[in-house]
Amino acid sequence: MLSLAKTITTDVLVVGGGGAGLRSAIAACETNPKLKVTLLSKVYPMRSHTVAAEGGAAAVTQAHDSLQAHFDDTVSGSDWLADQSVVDYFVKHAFDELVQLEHWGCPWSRQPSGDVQVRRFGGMKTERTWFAADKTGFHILHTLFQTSLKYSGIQRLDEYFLLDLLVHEQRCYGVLAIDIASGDLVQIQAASVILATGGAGRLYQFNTNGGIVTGDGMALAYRHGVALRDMEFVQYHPTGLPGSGILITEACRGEGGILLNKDGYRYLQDYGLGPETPPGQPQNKTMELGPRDKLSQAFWHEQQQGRTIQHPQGEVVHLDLRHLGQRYLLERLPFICELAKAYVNVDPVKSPIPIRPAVHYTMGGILTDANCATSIRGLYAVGECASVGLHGANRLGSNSLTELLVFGKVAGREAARLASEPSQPAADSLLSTLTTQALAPLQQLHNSQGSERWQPLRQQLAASMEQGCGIYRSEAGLKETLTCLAQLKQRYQQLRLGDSGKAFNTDLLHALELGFGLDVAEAMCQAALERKESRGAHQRQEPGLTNRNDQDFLRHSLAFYQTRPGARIEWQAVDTSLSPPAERLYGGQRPRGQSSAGQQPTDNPPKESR
Amino acid sequence: MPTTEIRLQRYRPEQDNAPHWQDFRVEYDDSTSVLDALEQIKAEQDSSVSYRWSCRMAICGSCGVMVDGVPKLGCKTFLRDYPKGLTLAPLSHFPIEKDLIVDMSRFLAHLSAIKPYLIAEAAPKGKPYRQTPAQLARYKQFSNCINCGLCYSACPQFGLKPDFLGPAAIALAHRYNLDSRDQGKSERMAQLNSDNGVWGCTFVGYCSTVCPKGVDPAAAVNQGKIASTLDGVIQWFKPGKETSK
Amino acid sequence: MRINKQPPPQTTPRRSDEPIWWSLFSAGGVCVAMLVPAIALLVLLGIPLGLVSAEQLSYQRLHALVFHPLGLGVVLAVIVLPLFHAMHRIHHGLHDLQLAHGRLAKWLCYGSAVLLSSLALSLWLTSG
Amino acid sequence: MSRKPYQPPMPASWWLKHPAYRFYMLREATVLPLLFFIGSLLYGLYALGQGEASWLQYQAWLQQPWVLALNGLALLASLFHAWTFFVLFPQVMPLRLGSRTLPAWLMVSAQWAGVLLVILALWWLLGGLDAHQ
Ligand SMILES: Cc1cc2nc3c(=O)[nH]c(=O)nc-3n(C[C@H](O)[C@H](O)[C@H](O)COP(=O)(O)OP(=O)(O)OC[C@H]3O[C@@H](n4cnc5c(N)ncnc54)[C@H](O)[C@@H]3O)c2cc1C
Ligand code: SF4
Ligand code: F3S
Ligand code: FES
Repeated sequence: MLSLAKTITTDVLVVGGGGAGLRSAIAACETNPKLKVTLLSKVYPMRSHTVAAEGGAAAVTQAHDSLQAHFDDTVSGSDWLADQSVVDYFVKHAFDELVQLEHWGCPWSRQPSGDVQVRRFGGMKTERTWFAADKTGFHILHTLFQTSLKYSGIQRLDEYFLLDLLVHEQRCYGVLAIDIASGDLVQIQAASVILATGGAGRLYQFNTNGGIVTGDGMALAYRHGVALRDMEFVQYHPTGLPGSGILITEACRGEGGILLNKDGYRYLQDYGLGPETPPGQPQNKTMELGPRDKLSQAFWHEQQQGRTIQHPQGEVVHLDLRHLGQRYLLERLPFICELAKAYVNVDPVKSPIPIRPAVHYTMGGILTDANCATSIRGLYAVGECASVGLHGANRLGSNSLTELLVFGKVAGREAARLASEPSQPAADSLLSTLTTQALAPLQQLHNSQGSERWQPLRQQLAASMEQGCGIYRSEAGLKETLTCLAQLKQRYQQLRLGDSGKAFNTDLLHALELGFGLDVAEAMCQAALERKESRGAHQRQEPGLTNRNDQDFLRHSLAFYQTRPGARIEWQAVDTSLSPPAERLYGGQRPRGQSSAGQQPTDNPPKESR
Repeated sequence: MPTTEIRLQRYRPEQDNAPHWQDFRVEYDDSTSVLDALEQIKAEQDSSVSYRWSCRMAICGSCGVMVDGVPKLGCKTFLRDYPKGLTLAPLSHFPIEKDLIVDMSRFLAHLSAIKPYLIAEAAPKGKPYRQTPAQLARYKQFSNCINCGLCYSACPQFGLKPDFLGPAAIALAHRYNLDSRDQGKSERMAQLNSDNGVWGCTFVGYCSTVCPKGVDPAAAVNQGKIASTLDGVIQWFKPGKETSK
Repeated sequence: MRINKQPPPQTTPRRSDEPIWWSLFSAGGVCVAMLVPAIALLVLLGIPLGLVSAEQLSYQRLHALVFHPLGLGVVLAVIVLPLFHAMHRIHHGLHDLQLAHGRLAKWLCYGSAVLLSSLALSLWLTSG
Repeated sequence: MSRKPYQPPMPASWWLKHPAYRFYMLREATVLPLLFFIGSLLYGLYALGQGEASWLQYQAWLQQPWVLALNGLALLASLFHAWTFFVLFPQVMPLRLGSRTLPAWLMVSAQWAGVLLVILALWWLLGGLDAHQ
């Protein structure tokens, strides 16, 4: 029989030690230094996947740039599905947060004058991306982690796995977790809980995400009745390595890298992203610096037309950096050179890097208001697991690292404020009832006499998502994937663990993660099925659905959990109070460009190219 | 696909009193990493095999293991380089929790002990500090540590004396001490000045050899010896400030 | 802090006296690297092997050279500092081999360096 | 409690296990022949102070094969030591010119040049003395 090994009481509990979690823990401490803040994470904080972000973090920095421009880029990038007052708040606070990080010691790259340097990034009109070589996320995460050590109010529970939330009548009282080292079950009571558990990219076969990015927090909030918003929007990054999916940062293109198909042709000009810019002289929002969704879609079309390159690990195109020269490459993109050499055995100085699109980011997540509060009192969400309304249908590169900081601070502040208010602690009897309920699925896993293993199930989940809910979607494909998910859920009930021990039972944890993933996947597919239009990262193939349809779908999707297969979808109005919807224009189609005469702006590539 | 032999050190705390070896045969190709091989073993042969991993791109620092007795990142070590097979064991010098998983808490305690954060009186209001590329270059290398702990497994002094702060923690202290924005050196020196600080090192230098990120912790530690010596001389001429003995 | 695991190290540790020994060790190390090869080659091997001609290097000349006031520097550089260099490494070597550590080993090592250095100095002073 | 961390022992023979450690021990062991070398010098100093007869006796002692061998070893050890020491120097004390660090190879070669210079100087001092008198 499973039973609690210990109980911990705290004021603010932060679940997740990534950028969002650390930032909110610090903010909570600063809001009220008397509070006990507990940071719980299934991996040591500096292992969180924020560590892998390469490119940079955006904020209006230069004199010729403006908040309005950052706002416009973000809103048009989101295909008008971002909540505009949230975007407004975001662009206004971005700079201060990056400065704060600088004051905490982040080693941002510098200009000769000693000022912070900014670089170009896809989808941004102006250079406004702060970077720390090509390890921006790494430096942000370590700076935050190290800074967090300064606060004696922060107590860490490293390598604790969040098992469930203790929720009763729309109020969150704490969580139940496993101390991974001992396998002990721990109940943590908290006045407020912040979920900062990251995205869900691992649901897909090819992804740039780390093994921990399994959507745990999303699934738990979802199961307790919080809506998952805009889950159909899954960002593919156009440049992942074949096989592993390891990310080759967008900064490569920002620095002047070019994409070539098997004929050595810069195919992006055929997809409304031209006119062709000279190699090494990138132009914002044009060609290789177009937004990610467009670039990934262009790959898909090239592949359909047989113009991609055969690689032992699948179809690829080439990312060519050779013209940048060894010195520049080693100075600006050292990590990329290292990755390419190790994982595909290619030296970018001498040869082009084979790349393919890979799932990168989940735009959707746990529905929160602008203060990061969910519909459950005492439960907050922030970072990639949340949907505060910033990214809409497509996230712009380098907006999400800044999001972690800007909204991490908000979440920490709000959670601390709530925890500082006098409140009625939950009755012991209630807590024990909730705990018993929460333990049931775990108990079942332990007792199961079934014969299924989690690995093949996970494999099928990833393949099916890639197949039915990938770059291009159709009703038939989505339905097939939903059916597959329902079957997988059935089989999940028959899961049997291969490790019966308690200490570091990673077999158990992966099984639990799979359970979370299945729920999140269902929300994604159901929302994708019901969004009968194409917008941002969500592209439908059926005739009539290949364009944006503001009439019916300028709305957020909200997925609600239900015990029977599939999710219940509702729709929510988008806040467009500041800028009315318009076309997303890139390359020569932009109003500022001169060469767009006569060209029809379209989200779809031409059938016949060249 | 060719196959190769992996000897894996097992330790299951609930069953074993000491580690033992178990052999596995795995398939591999040109891009199979040690981490991939472990995944294969866990998926197909024995799902109780435990190890840490996350990013699989050599940046999160989770996956340190001893490969043929040498500390390495599992995700950045490739089977193609070991055609005759290999042995995998948990990182040396740390207590073993289970299979390839070691207890890293001492390492983390050492990191926290050296106050690895910027200590400064007042930052410029609303704008960043100025820091030239040359000033950045002074400490940049030491800020690249991913806390993988390989250097602790390489350092025999840490093995002999677990209280030794160790290469990565000292490199991190050095990183902040060299940062033009920082004024907290004096607060960090107390730890560095002790027998368990920089003076625990005898310049074996192997820590820098195994470091997967080119941090060169040995340089940091030994530059720290000069700093500590100077600090001592200064203290000596400033009697009364340091009363403890 | 990680609950349930290792406690953090001592908060205010004692200042080590290693800087003294390490400075002597390093200075000695430089001398050993720079001077010892020359002396070993020319004096200890060179004289007996006849690399340096004995008539040019008469007793008087050598005596004058070594006991010249500047010779004290030479004694420091090739005997005293190398002694501290050597005993420092032996001290740490004993620890490495887990043969001995703690105060006794330290006293023995640096003590013998001090003793032998005094011997060298008194030889030089009394015979000059 | 299911945690039962196993602390692997650190045997006294740890340094035999890896070439890097053997190299380290060899470097540390260079002080053993060095001690003999220092002893020889002490004896020489004593002999020089005692008069010519004892100096000649000392020279004879130096010529004994085992003494020659040990001092030969000391020479090799000091060269090996010098090599390790010179390589470490740029790591411990990186010299900067403006924003650039002096390349390690330059510092290492400068130190070797120093050794050569000392040998030549001493040779001149011992051999060239005659001409000056
Ligand atoms: C390769 C890559 C490159 C990127 N580059 C950029 C870029 O250049 N610019 C940009 O703006 N964005 C970039 N992004 C996106 C951005 O890095 C992420 O969106 C962001 O780091 C997510 O941070 P987070 O704090 O929300 O989550 P994470 O950093 O993923 O942290 C999640 C935390 O939750 C914990 N957790 C999860 N589940 C549980 C559980 N069940 N129990 C306990 N703890 C749990 C984990 O341990 C972890 O600590 C990139 C993303 C990737 C994958
Ligand atoms: S210094 Fe190098 S080896 Fe040591 S923890 Fe840091 S990255 Fe790892
Ligand atoms: S291996 Fe250890 S002894 Fe010093 S140089 Fe590195 S810390
Ligand atoms: S898995 Fe992250 S460093 Fe290897």
